[in-house]
Order: sequence, then structure tokens, then C-alpha cells
Amino acid sequence: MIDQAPVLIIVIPLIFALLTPVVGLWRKSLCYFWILTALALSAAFSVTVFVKVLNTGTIHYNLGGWTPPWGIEYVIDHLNALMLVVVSAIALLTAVYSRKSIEKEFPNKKTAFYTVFLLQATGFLGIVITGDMFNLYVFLEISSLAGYALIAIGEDGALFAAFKYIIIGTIGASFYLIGVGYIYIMTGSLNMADIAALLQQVNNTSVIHIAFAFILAGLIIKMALFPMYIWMPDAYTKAPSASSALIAPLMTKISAYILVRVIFTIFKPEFITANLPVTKIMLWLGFAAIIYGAIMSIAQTDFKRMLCFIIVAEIGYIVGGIGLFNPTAIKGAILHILNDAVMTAGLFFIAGIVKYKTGFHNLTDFKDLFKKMPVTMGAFVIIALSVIGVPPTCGFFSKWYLIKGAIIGNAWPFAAALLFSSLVNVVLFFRIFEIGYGFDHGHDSGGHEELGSGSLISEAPATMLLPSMLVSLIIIFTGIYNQTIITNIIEHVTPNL
Amino acid sequence: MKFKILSLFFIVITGIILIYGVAGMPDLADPDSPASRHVSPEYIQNTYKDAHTPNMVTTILADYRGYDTLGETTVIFTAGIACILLLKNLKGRKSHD
Amino acid sequence: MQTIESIIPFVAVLIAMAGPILIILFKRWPNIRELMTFMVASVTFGLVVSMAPSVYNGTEITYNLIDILPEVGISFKVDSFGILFALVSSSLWIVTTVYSIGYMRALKEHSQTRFFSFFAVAISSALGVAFSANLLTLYMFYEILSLSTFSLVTHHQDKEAHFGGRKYLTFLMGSSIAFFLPAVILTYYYTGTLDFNRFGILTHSIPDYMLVVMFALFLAGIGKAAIMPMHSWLPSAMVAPTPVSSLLHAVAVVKVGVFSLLRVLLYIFGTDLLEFMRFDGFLVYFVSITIIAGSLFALKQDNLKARLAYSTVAQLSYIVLAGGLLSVSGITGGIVHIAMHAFGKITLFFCAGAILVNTGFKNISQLKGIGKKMPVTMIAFFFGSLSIIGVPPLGGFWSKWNLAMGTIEYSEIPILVVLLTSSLLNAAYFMPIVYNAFFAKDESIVYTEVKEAPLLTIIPPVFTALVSIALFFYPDIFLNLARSAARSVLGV
Amino acid sequence: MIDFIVTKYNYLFYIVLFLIGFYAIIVKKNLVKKVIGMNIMQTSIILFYVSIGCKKDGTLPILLDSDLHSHAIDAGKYLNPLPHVLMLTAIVVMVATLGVALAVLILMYKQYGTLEEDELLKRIK
Repeated sequence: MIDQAPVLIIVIPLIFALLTPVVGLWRKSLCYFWILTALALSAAFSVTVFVKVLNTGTIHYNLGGWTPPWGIEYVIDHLNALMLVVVSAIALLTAVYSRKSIEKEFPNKKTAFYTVFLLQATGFLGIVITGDMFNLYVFLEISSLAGYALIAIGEDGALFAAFKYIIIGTIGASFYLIGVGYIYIMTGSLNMADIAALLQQVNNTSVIHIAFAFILAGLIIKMALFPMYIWMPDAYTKAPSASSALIAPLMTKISAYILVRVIFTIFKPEFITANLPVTKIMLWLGFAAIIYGAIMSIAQTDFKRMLCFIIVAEIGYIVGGIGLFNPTAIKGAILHILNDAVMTAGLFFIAGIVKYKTGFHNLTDFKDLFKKMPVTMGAFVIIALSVIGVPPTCGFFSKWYLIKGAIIGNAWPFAAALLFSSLVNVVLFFRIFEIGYGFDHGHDSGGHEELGSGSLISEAPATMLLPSMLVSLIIIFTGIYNQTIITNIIEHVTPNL
Repeated sequence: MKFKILSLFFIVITGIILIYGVAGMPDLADPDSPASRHVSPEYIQNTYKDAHTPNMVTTILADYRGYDTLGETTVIFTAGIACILLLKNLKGRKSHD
Repeated sequence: MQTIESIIPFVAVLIAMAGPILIILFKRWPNIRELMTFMVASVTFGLVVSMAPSVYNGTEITYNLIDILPEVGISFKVDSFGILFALVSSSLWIVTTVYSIGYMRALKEHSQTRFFSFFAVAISSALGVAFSANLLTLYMFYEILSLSTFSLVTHHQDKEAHFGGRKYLTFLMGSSIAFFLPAVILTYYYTGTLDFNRFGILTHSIPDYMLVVMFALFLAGIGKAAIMPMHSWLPSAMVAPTPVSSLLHAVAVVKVGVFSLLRVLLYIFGTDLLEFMRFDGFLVYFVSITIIAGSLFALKQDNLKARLAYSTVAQLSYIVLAGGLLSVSGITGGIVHIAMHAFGKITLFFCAGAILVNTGFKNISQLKGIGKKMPVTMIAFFFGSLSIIGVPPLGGFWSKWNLAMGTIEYSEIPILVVLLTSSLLNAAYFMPIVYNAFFAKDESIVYTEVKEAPLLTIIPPVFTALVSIALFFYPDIFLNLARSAARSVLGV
Repeated sequence: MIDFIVTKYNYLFYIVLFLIGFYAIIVKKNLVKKVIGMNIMQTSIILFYVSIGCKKDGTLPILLDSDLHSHAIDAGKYLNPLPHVLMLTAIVVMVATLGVALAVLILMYKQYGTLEEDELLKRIK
């Protein structure tokens, strides 16, 4: 059983997804528990694999027993073992979280929604686990297709947003496919490790340069890096709460993970630095993304839209960090992929709760929420502090490594941009805290001592509250134990430059 | 109009990049290209030995890379369910015209 | 120097940090809730006191909780400098708790549970700063302090509190993220460590321009020290309830600022480097501006709390002088001023709060003749102001005396002139209040029905005033702690 | 130059087709045309892949009877089968994407009564 764990991570949710419609035909309300079971099993196997990787090193799993490069292979090293845990955990939390919001938003589409939801999670996990470039494309498309549908069922305007996403997302995927084709024509292989070995001989051809450029372009589109972010704010803003809580944190981060994979596993760092000004371009794109994301997020009045522009900036952190191309910055970037997935998930959980409670997700809808939902807002404060980068939350440490990396690389503008973004986040979140705190501008409100403060409280439902609280705990714990994560996991995958 | 010229310009640039890329590729139908020499010969030579099927495409599709095909069917399944999710209760939606 | 490992400093911080749990648990029963605050404060103080004797005898207590960066952890170290600050803030927390119970109840303030909870968090992070063994731990508690006091500053939740809170946050969070954090990272980048070392960790091998940049970043980044031009948040923060102003904005928050700044100057830069780079000379003249200008601003204020706030701005820079007057007396004087000023200034704030509770008056011009109605309060006020001015027989004398000696030892005679001028200005803005309270008469203001303030708001200022007097006669605890800190950083 | 065209014309065809599709996606205002453009683009990639598999003098990738039991099959005799397999998957992906896109278009038409981009943007508040 343990030996088969890698494939079970994917196959279990896949089979459960196939059977979800059947379960739905029998009892609609069971679908929720059905996919919870699937994701819980998947998460359990992810943890098993993770522990095994920590103990014994990289796992190679040959699907169908065919040796690579003829068959498809799963390769789980420290990086994607950790990614698997993060992705499956967030998917599980989001599934738990989705219950009430789905009941409220589309009570009669539960079966289909949960099926697509599970397929989406399967796609994400498949992307992370695979060691084959074409297999990655297939899973990328599964997750994209599921994502298009999950977004399209949102509020007014979601359809057009989803359509834009379909078109742009397909362009991104096509670019990736072209890149894979160019690599295939020069090496004859699709297996990542095999390609990495074969590329050494053909590194300096124009074909490989263009292949890299197209894969990079495709990923930039998928991860919504400035200036290719245009599909993202609309899509994630209009999507239903449960969908955006699953897709927004994971889609962009997983694309960033693929980028790390492509740069450090398939193309070797020597290729990247020797042939193309890629690192410089990535650094400056990251810089532009941070500045642009920060400025645009101030201009928003819609909470979810604001979060989208925060994501634009955070993607800038990651790409810029990789672009700095020194071990410290890369450590920071990889740590930030993980941290940001958790933080963004938390923020979208909060957005969903606000929407559930008030029906909208504008900044002004936070009014008096500190009084009404103290626990939710407590979790929100912790998540927000992590986005701002206050120790000991995890957001501080990735930022620390990134800034230190920028100093090592003499990239002062990038360091300044990171600090600027932190300052902007202070403004963004404290603006919301002020609204939530409920300042009374009319008259002096002092004087009434805790009048019926008990009756005012109307907390979010437990299925929504618990995931949010868990996220805030995870944020603090990963912050405190970040050194453990870095030395035991991330340092194994940071290249020696 | 301006937009059209701009996008034409952009497309021409893309085209030039693509042509620059293919310039270094092996010729069409070159039997010595890497794609023909690595990996694929083994498929051709072992297909009957491994799967007792003379059709190599079938062998690869259903056996060597059968997992891709599982993904492929999942893609179709996803699309189907996605359409159901989207189009269910279609009549219930109000139209603007 | 002897070092022992002990979990006590961490426990002290943790207990104070966990205080809110107890407070929230008992929120429905105000009496038990306040008892809990009191108990948490007492236990914390007890823990701090329990460490004092061994530290006094030259032992350092260290505790490493967990490594969070290579070579850097959340770790605690109690040395004589830290214990001095911790003793002051934890002892005054108990006094302030008593006072706030009286004050908050008399004014029937809302959200008292929130108030006491954040109060505990704020003090806990002040202790954390005092016990930090490295710059990162210090930075962490520094930020938690900014955040937890935000809610206290904006307690009234009205328009004024809104803008005061916004200004407070802009200055403190803004400066710490934009300047303090990069300075910390630069330090880490150049030295690979962040641990406080009594000879400093920065060395000559770092380019000079970088040292200058880092010095400037630290100076601008530690906004809580309220050195001009980063001072204007402090008067704005006076919109907070008086217990907050008294403990946090006379003791905890601002002292955390100067404490952090001195930690950075003496234990990161080190006295040798400060002297070598001539930062010392720049620093003393730079803060002299604040000393004089703060006092002048204070003269203009009619609002009593605002006047006290500007006075605090000026007095804080006395403490910073320790980083520039690198002689035993100079550093001793600066450090011991943390304690002396705390006891003096908190008395003044307590009195201001008592007057507010009793009469509702906030302005100095309204206080003519009030001494006859509230004699105890105003006498306490009188002693508090004497301590700030620095005349015997009050504790404030010792810090000014040592600073004055320091200027002579370190041959910065112009600063002696600044100190004397400032003392005169202090007298000029405090004495009229006391004089008017007792001897002036204003027919337009009639104090009918004004009696002495509630007992719980009277005892604390009287107590702290007495402590101020006692500190003149028995200053040895604080003086010796400060002196041993001074000796260790100077290596004599 | 001539040499390039003669020996690599397959790539040129694919590029031209790709650019046509790309142009339609960017420039056309009608959403259905955009979808068609998307399809042309994907088709071009499929053609590109299939052309990789081509081999001079090669036959279909189905073993001849004579080779069934031989131990040393000459790989040069057969076309490269792998690209064909990959493209079977890609075609399915293409169709699936098309399906979802059309479903979204149907809904959009029901809701807004138009599929012209400019009009549509006006009707979405």
C-alpha cells in the first residue's frame, strides 16, 4: 500500500470524482462527505509520501511498470512532496469550507459542482507529482477546464471573465505545448530527467532557446505575472466563494512551481545564466508586478479584487526572487510559494465568509465585523499580518530571504519594491481593520458599557470558521518552524550556484 | 485600426520568433532526427514483444503511456460535467432580450 | 561574566501574553476579570524580580526558544540593561492596573475587556523587547507592540481617535517596515548574526557609506524613540484613555523605542565603532535639537496631556544621549533616566487622568485654583514635575547629574548647556501649572461639587511620587544596574 | 533560403496556421470567431507534432507481418508513433476546451443577447 502511495494520491480523487455523479443521483447531500473522504485520503497519502521522501530521498514511481523514458514516471523530490502536502491540505480545507456557501449559492447544482471541484484538485495534484512534460500538460488542462467551469458559474459578469480566461488560458497552454514540442524534436524525449540529461548536448541551439521562451511565456500567462495578469482579477472576483478559495491560491502558485521545475530541473541553471538574459527579465518583471500590483490594489473598493492585485504582487515576489538567481533569494521564492498559497487561501476564506454573511464583498461590508465576528476577524488579522510581513508569521520569513537575496544580488530596486509592497499592504489591511473596527464619526460613543455585547455576535458557520482558524494557526507555525522547513526541505532543492 | 496594426505587429514578431526557432530544427522526415532515434525505436522494436499488438500507436496509447490516456478521458469527463454544471437549469436563467 | 540558562524570561513574557485568555474568559464578571489582570501583572512582576538578584550580581540569563533563521533564533537574554527596563515596566504595570480599574469604571468606558487584553499584550511585548537576545526577536516584539497599542490608542472609536490612530500607525509601522527592517537585514547580511554583543557586531570592514546608511536607517526606523522629526505620533496618541497614555506613552512604548535604539547603538554598532565613525558627536547634537525643541513645543500647549507628551519627547532624547556620551557617567545617566523619568512622568499622567475623571477638564487654563479642591493630586503632580526637572530630593536628579558628568567626562560641554537650558524650560512649563493650581484664582471657573478624585485613581500617583522621592535616597539598584551596563559596553 | 523552405516547409505551414489563429483571437470582436481562432491555433500545433513523426521511406506505425517475430526490427521503416499518441490526447483536450467554451457562449448569449465583445461589455454592468 505504502509503495503505491504516490499513484493513490491522484487515482483516489480521480475515481471518487468519476463516481460522484452516481453518489449524487442517490443522495445529493452525500456528495459533500464523498469528496471530503476523497481529499482526506489523498491528503493522508500525500503526508505518507512526504514522510517517506524525508526519510529516504527522492521517490521514482513508474506507472504501469514501464521504465522511463518509455513509460510515464512520477518523481517526488523534497520540493513537490511538500507541494503535494500543501495542495492537498488546502484542497481539503476548501472542501470543508465550501459546504455552506454552496448550499446558499447553488443548492441544486451540488453534484456537478463537487465533481468538478474534485477534478480541479486532482488536476493540481497531478501537475505537481508528475515527472513527464506531456503528462503535466494533460493535468494542466484538466485543472484548467475544471477551473473555467467553476469560475463561470459565479455572479454577474463571471461568464465573460471565464471566457476571457478560457481564451488566454488556452493560449498559455498552447505555448507550453509548443515548447514541449520543440524540446521533443531536439531530444526525442518527454521525461523530465531524461530531457535534462539530453539537453546538455543541444543547449546552444536556437530551438532550445525558443522552446524555453515559449514555456516561460506560457507559464507567465498561467501564473498571471504582470503584464499577463489581465484575465485574473475578473475571474477570481466573480467566481463563487468556494471556487475562488480553491483556484486563486493554487493555480498561480502551481504555475510558479512549474517554473521552478522547468528552470532548475529541466533546464539547468547554467543554461539559464549562460545563454539568455532571462534572469534579468524575470527580475524586472517581478519588480514591475510588485509595484503595479501594489498600486492597483490600493485603488480597489472590492475586497476580492483587491486580493487579486495582491496576488499579482506576490507572484512578482516569487518570479523576481527566482530572477535574482542566488541561493538565498531562491530559498525565499520557494518558501514564498508555500506561504503565499496558505495566506491567499486564508484571505479568500475570509472573503467568502463576508460574502456569506453580508451578500457582498466590498470593503465597506466589513463594517463592525470585529464586534459581530470576533473569531473570524482574529483569524483575518493574523493572515493579514502575514501578508504584511510581521514576525513571527510565515510571510515575514520569505520576505526576509527575498530581501536578503536582493541585497546579495545588489538589486536594490527590488528590495525597495518588496518594502514598498509591505507598506502598501499595511495601508490596505488597516483600512479594512478601521472599517471593521467601526469608528463612530457622529458623536462620542464612549459611555455605554458593553451593552448586550453577547447578543451582537453572529459568527460564521463552523465549517467556514474552522478552516480559517486552521489557516491562521498554520501561518504562525510555519513561521516559527520555517528554519526546519528550509533546512530539511528547501535546501535540498536549491541549486548550488 | 490602431489596435489592428499593433496586434499585426505583435503577431509578426511572434512569427519571426517561431521561424527563428524552427531554423535549427531537423528537416522534415529526417530519419536521423533525435525524435526518431531516441525513445521511439524501442517502441517500434518492443511493441509486439511487450503487448502482442502490431499497432504501435495502440500499444503506446493504452500501455506505455496509458496513464496519459486516463488523463485524456478525465479531460472529456471534466468537460462533460462542466457543461452540465453550466447548462443545468438553463431555462431558469432570465434573458435580457 | 557568568551565564546561566533559564526559561524564566520566556515564561515571564508568555504569561503576560497569555493574560488575555484569562481576561476574555472572565469577561462577564468585571471584578474577576480585573482581578485576573492584577494577578497576571503580579506574577509577571514576581518573575522579573526573581531574576533581578542574579543579574545584579553580574550573571546573564539566556534562553533560546527556537532557531528561526540560520544563527538567529527567538532567544532571550537578561542583562543589567534589560532587567532595569523590565523592572520599571512590570512594576508600573501593577500600579497602572489599579489606576485603570478606577479610571475606566469612573468614566464607564466601553469595551473594557478588549482594553485590558491588549494592555496585557502590550506590556508583554515590552518585556519581550527588554529580554531580547538579538535584533530579530527585538523587532518581532517591537512590531507586536505597535499593533497591540493601536487598538488602545483608538479606544474611544470616535473621529479624533480614528485620525490619531491612523497617524500613530503610519509613523510606527511605516518607519519600522521602511527603515528598521532593511537595517536589520543589512546587519544580518554583513555580519551573519544578529546577537547583541557588548562590543557591537558591526566592524570596520563594512564600507563606511554602508555604516552611515545603516545608522540613518536605524535612527529613522525606531520611530518609537520619538526623535524629531519622527515625534509627532506621540502627541496624537494622547487621544487614548489616560492609563494608556501614562503607562504606554510615558513608559512602555516610548521606552521600548529608546531602549531599542540604545541596544542598537551600544550592542550592534558598539562604542568603538560609534566613536570611530564620529556617530557619537552627530547623535548628541542631533538629539539636542529634540531636547530643546520638544520643551519649547511643550510650553505652547494648553492641553495638559499634550504638554506632557511634548515633555516626554524631550525627555526621551536625554536617554538617547547615552548613545553619544560614551563615558561611564554618560551612559549610566542615560540608562537610569529610563527608570527615573518613568516614575516621574507616570505620576504626572496619573494626576492628569484624575483631574479628567473628576472634573472633565483637559486644558491647563481651566486648572486655576484646583489645588484647593484636589490637594493630594496636585501635590503628587508637584513632586512628579520636580523629578522631571531634576532637582533633589527626587530621583530625576540622579540621571541629570550623571548625564552632566558625562558631558564633562566626554568633553561635550555645549551639551551641558543644552541640559541646563532644558531643565530651565522644564521648570517653565511645569511650575506655572502648580502655581496656578494653588495660588491663582479665576472667577469664571467655579468648582462646585468637586472633591478629591476616586480613591483608586489617587493611590497610584501618590505611590509613584513617593517612589520618586525614595529613588533619590536609594538609587543604588537602578544606578548600579545602569553602571554595570555602561562598564560592560565600554569594556572598563 | 530556398533550401530552408524546401526542407522545412512543414514548420512554415504550422507557423502560418498558428499566426492566423492567434490573429483571430486577438483582433476579432466576435466571441465565436475568437473560439474558432483558438481552434485553428490548437490545430496548427497538432499538425506540427504529427509532422515531427514523419520519416523518409517510413510506413504506418503498424508492424508488417514480416516483422512480427523478428528480433531486430529496423526502426527506420516505420513512422515515429509517439507524436501520434500525444496528439490523440491533444485533440481530445482541444475538443473538451471547445465544448466548455461553447457552453459558456450559450449561457452568455442567453443572458446578454449578444456575442459581440463591444456590445457585451456595455451590457455587463
